[in-house]
Amino acid sequence: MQFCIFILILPLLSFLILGLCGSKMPHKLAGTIGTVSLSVVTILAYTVAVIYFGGGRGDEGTFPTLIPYDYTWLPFAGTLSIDMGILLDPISVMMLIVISTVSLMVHIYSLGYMKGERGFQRYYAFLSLFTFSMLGLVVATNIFQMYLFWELVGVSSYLLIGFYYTSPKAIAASKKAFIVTRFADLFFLIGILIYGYYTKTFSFSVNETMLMAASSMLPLSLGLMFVGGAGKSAMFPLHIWLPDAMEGPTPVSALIHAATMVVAGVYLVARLFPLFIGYAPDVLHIIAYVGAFTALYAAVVACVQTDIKRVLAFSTISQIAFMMVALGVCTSSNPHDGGLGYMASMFHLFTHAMFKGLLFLGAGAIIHAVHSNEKSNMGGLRKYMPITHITFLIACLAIAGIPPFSGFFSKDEILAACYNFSTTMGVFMSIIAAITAFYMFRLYNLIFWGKSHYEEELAAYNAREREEKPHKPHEAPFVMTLPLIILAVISSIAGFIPFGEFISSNGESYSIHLQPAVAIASITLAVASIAIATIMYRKGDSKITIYINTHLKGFIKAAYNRFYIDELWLFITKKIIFNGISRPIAWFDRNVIDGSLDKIASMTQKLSNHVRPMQSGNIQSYNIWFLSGALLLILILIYLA
Amino acid sequence: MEETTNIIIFGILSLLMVAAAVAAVISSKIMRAATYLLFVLFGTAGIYFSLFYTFLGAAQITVYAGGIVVLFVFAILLIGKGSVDITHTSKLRYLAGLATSAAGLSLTIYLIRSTSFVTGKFSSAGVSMEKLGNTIMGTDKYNFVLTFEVLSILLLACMVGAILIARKK
Amino acid sequence: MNILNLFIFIPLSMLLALFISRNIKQIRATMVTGSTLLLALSVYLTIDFIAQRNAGVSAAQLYCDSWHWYPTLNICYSIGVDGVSVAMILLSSIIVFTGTFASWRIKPQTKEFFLWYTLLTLGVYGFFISTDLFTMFMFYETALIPMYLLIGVWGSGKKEYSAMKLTLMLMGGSAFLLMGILGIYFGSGATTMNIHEIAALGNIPVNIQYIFFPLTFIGFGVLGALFPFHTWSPDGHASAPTSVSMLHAGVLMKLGGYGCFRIAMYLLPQAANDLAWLFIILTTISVVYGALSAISQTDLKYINAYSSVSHCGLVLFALLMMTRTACTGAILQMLSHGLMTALFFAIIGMIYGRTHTRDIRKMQGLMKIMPFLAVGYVIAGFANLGLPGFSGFVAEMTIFVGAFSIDDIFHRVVTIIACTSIVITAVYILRVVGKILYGVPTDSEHLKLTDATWDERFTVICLIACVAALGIAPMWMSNLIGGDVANIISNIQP
Amino acid sequence: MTIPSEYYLILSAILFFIGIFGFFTRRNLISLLISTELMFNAVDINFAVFNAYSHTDYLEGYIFTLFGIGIAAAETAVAIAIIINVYRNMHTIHIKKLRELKH
Repeated sequence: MQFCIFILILPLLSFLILGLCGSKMPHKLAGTIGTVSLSVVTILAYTVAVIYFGGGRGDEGTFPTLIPYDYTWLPFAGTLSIDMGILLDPISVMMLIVISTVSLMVHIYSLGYMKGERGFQRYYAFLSLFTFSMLGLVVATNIFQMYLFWELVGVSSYLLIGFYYTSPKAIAASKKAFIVTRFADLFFLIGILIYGYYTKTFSFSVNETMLMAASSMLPLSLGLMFVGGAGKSAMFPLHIWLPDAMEGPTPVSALIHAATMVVAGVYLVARLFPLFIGYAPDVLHIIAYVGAFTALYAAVVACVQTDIKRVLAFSTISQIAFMMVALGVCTSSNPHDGGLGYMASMFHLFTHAMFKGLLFLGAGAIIHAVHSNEKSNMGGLRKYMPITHITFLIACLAIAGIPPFSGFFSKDEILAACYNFSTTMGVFMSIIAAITAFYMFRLYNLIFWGKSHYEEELAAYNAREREEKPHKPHEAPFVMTLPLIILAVISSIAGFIPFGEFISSNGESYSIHLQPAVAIASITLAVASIAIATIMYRKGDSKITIYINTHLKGFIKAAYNRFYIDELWLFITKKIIFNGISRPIAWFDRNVIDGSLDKIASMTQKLSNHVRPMQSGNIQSYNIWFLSGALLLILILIYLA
Repeated sequence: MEETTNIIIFGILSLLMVAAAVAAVISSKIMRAATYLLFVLFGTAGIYFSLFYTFLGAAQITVYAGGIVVLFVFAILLIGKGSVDITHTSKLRYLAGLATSAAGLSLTIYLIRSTSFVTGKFSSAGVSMEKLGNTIMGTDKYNFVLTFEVLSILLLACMVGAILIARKK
Repeated sequence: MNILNLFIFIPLSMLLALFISRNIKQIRATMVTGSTLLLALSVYLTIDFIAQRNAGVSAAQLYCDSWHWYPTLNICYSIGVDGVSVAMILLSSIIVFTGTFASWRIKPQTKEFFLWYTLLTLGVYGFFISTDLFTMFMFYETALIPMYLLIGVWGSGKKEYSAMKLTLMLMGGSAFLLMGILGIYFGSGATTMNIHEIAALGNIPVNIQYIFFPLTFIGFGVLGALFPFHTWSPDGHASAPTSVSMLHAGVLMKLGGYGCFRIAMYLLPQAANDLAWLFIILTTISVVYGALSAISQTDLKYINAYSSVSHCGLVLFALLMMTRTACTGAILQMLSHGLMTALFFAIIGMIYGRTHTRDIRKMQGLMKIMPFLAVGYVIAGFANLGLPGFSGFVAEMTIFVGAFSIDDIFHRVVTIIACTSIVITAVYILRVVGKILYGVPTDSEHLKLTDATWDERFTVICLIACVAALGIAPMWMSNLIGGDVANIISNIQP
Repeated sequence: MTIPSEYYLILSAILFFIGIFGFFTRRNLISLLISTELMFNAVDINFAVFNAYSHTDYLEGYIFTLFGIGIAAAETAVAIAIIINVYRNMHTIHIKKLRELKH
């Protein structure tokens, strides 16, 4: 297993090479370096997985936790230190596969998507940096290493969102993403500090006595850490950065803001799952409620967005919230008894990464073809982009939860876990799953069916109503369709992976079995939602759509504006913090603190101006003062004597 | 009887001196001021005589009255017009000067009155020239040959300096 | 021959050589040779020091030497270094070395500039190697005075005002300091001025400590930008020429923290323990307040100056926590802040030299015009906001972990308040990056500007390398500092 | 018994303060010099008196007075030389108008 260090080293090297001397490289070479190193990483990741899971279970029926590397990087006092190492256990190995797969797909895809862009080398450098940090995050042996890479991930996300640095929107979005997640990281950090102080270590594996001693503070610490996770995973109300982050290049959205980085929060909770379940089950349930609310909120908002990437972004928020809910509804670490959610969450993480990556890459191909994000510029694209159409459809079916596509299996497990927790939660999540199916097929229909925007424009051009000949949509080049096809295949079959065999809440083998009632109900709901969406959006605006649009105008407007949460945050940051705190402080500093010092100085000067005439150079005045002083001194001396 | 005479003479002398001194500092004609100063200097010589320091009194008359006042007179004549009118200062400064001096004087007198000075035996024999010569030129303790020499050099330097400064360019 | 004397001797010879230099070539040759020698010497010192420590030499101070130069008051030229001072000397050498290149094209009166610059350097080195209160104070003053001329003559903007303000405030601090030093000297029985001997005596009465600890701490605190005595910093930095800003923020402000630790806290431990709460509150205010006021500034140097207030506040904050980890973090933060701010000021100076404005509202899209400097600025910004891989992260995390290990509600609360600065820092850094570097150039004048010249590139790359080295491999530095910090802490803790 | 030494001292004190008063109020360099001479005299009297009354064995006060007279002469000579020179250059010895040295 010693070779697994190369999984981290290669992307880092690639980043350094591309970052330091990329600007002088031809685009092809830069792309090749990035892609080849990532391919090697992917191969290594799969090898690690094969060896790891092939190595079989230990005596306790669990896969062993391997730590091939662990070095003290920065020692603090006592037993506290930041270590750097690699930890392999089922979830980290699974994450390695997810990250390397999606990342490789994105690397290949970007060869086509970013072709000829200014800063192509920079783009690949940042991709490598991101991959490095994300891989480092998942193999972290301790919470501090995780935090360290967590920050790096945040920065690479910042850099990639702001890749088009001449666009004001991208600048604002990148800044927002970084600051919002940084704000959440503050809580993460405090959580870590509490954890470290009470358990005397930052490691994930803490011995029982230490944990018992720290048990009163653990819920607080874990709760704070969850806030950090909520920031990265865009849980309400810290989700505001994710929709804006879509200003970045689309493959980046696929990689970072759909498949990998945004699930870091889920991964964090999963990583700390034994602690949560053992010492802070209440916090876990709070996570479930937060997740459920986020899922609903994002799903509703997704239904009315017009920018296709935003729909996908809110869909991502909603799906991640599903994973959070799945973790949150766990009541014990036994998969047969309340611990099902853990496996379901990880399973959904895996399948979601694939089909959401696919959706984003498909959306990228569409945007590439029509040069717009708005649904109004699309429509009827199925004729022009057949491969994209089919793969997109597969992904939509997967996310909607239609068997035999992968999303069905994972979502079904989540719903089952929710029903185990409480019926209310189960029903609630089922409804959200139905909304998911609805908005995905709304999107699908709007893009691929209905009136073709191109044809309308062409007609207008032919009728001499338009000067310019419209750009004809075309299928993406092979480097872009290849990843689509690969991901579509994975999305179709991933559901049959016996996931429970590899990952479960207590590490023991767990065979997935469908619960017929839940499955049938959810399939029915999904099919019904798809049908509604198809009726409403297949042929442009149908009567029902218009009816709904007119009667729910206020609600739709609010939902379109994401219920004004962004405005609220903007108000807090801009009006309260910037105008209400920062400016007064700056004013206070200049005028009160500095002003008082200046005042002291000017008063001294004034005083000295008054005193100055005494030093007129007139010896007679000197004499008077001298004599008066001498007399005074004598008087004092007499008085003292 | 002798004592009373002494005191009367001292009183007259003092009155004369004080009056002359006051006149010297308030007279508006500078020539008159110099003349009044001359009276004070003579008075001082008289004081020295009353202490039986005859040589000192003689030196006072020769050097001060004979030398310095003559210098003053020369200077005043040389300067001529510039020295005739002495404008007094502002009232405030006048009063301030008066007040400070008065305060200083009263304080000093108070101190003199309240201090009991060590009194040795007052010798009415004066100082013999021999003793004086030995003291000035002697090299023992309480003798002042070094001071004397330094003083002569100082006087020399002053002479040279005065000539240099006053010389026309 | 004690190697430490060279740190005095080399600047002195540089002064002499500069004095007889006739043209700019000779001046530059002198400066480059001198600063390279100093850098090499401090690297050697660091390596040798680590080697000695590894070999088990456990004396509190190595390379000790002492020579009476004013025996009546027991004033000695005593020198000696421990890990903390070695780290500081290394920092100074790096900054002096890069500062030389940053002021490569300074005009006019190049010779005089470098004369004062070297004198300042001399003072800084002298301060760090001395172990005698008075000698330390003397070198401290030697370092402060040239600042007045460097800013007042070669500065920009309201330079006379700033120079005067800076000098007056720092001199005011010195006055407190001198009182503090005399208090320590006489409080300990007036037998020695040597810091370690006084510490070993440990006989300063508590009521005297109560008087002189605040004096000494504030005296050094003024230089360490302690709230509310920090206002010289924005004006001073804004007016100073590039290399002087670098040296001032990079090294001189560290004199404050170092002095607080080495003299105020080390020699007056009881008062330090009892009065720490007061200064912890002040430093916490510094940390948050500096960061918040940086958000709404519009002048690049002001932003950075307030950022320095925040970061230096964190240094003093950590020192006052008086745990080994926090104090190690404080020293790391001094190093880190020194390198980062120097980098920042260097780049700001270079940008200013081209655009002739530091107003962030007047610049846009510099990434397109001067990519090297812009990337440098972004990296400096990341280092400043504590990105892993750069020194800031290491230092801040060490401080927070250390500060959090004190188990009472007051320390917890202030630590958490101080932690918020990492978010605020991100805000003001990204605000500037977004405003001036990104976007499309709007000013057509700016389009004609060129990217960095070789000397500027060299400066920036050197500093980035150092910041990254400290950030990637912090352990050797942390070990170098840690042991000796523990020595000092053990004297402070009750 | 002769005249008490205090009488002399009081006399000298009066002279001294008259001199001081003159020094404060007069505006002419020569007048200032005259006032200075008054003060000198007062001091000289004090030396002589203390010598005569308190330290009769030695002649310190006496010698001091003697030398003081000498020095006064020298000082006056130099001062008057300066005054004449000043007058020659600036055509005034009124101190309010003599401000050249200040700058």
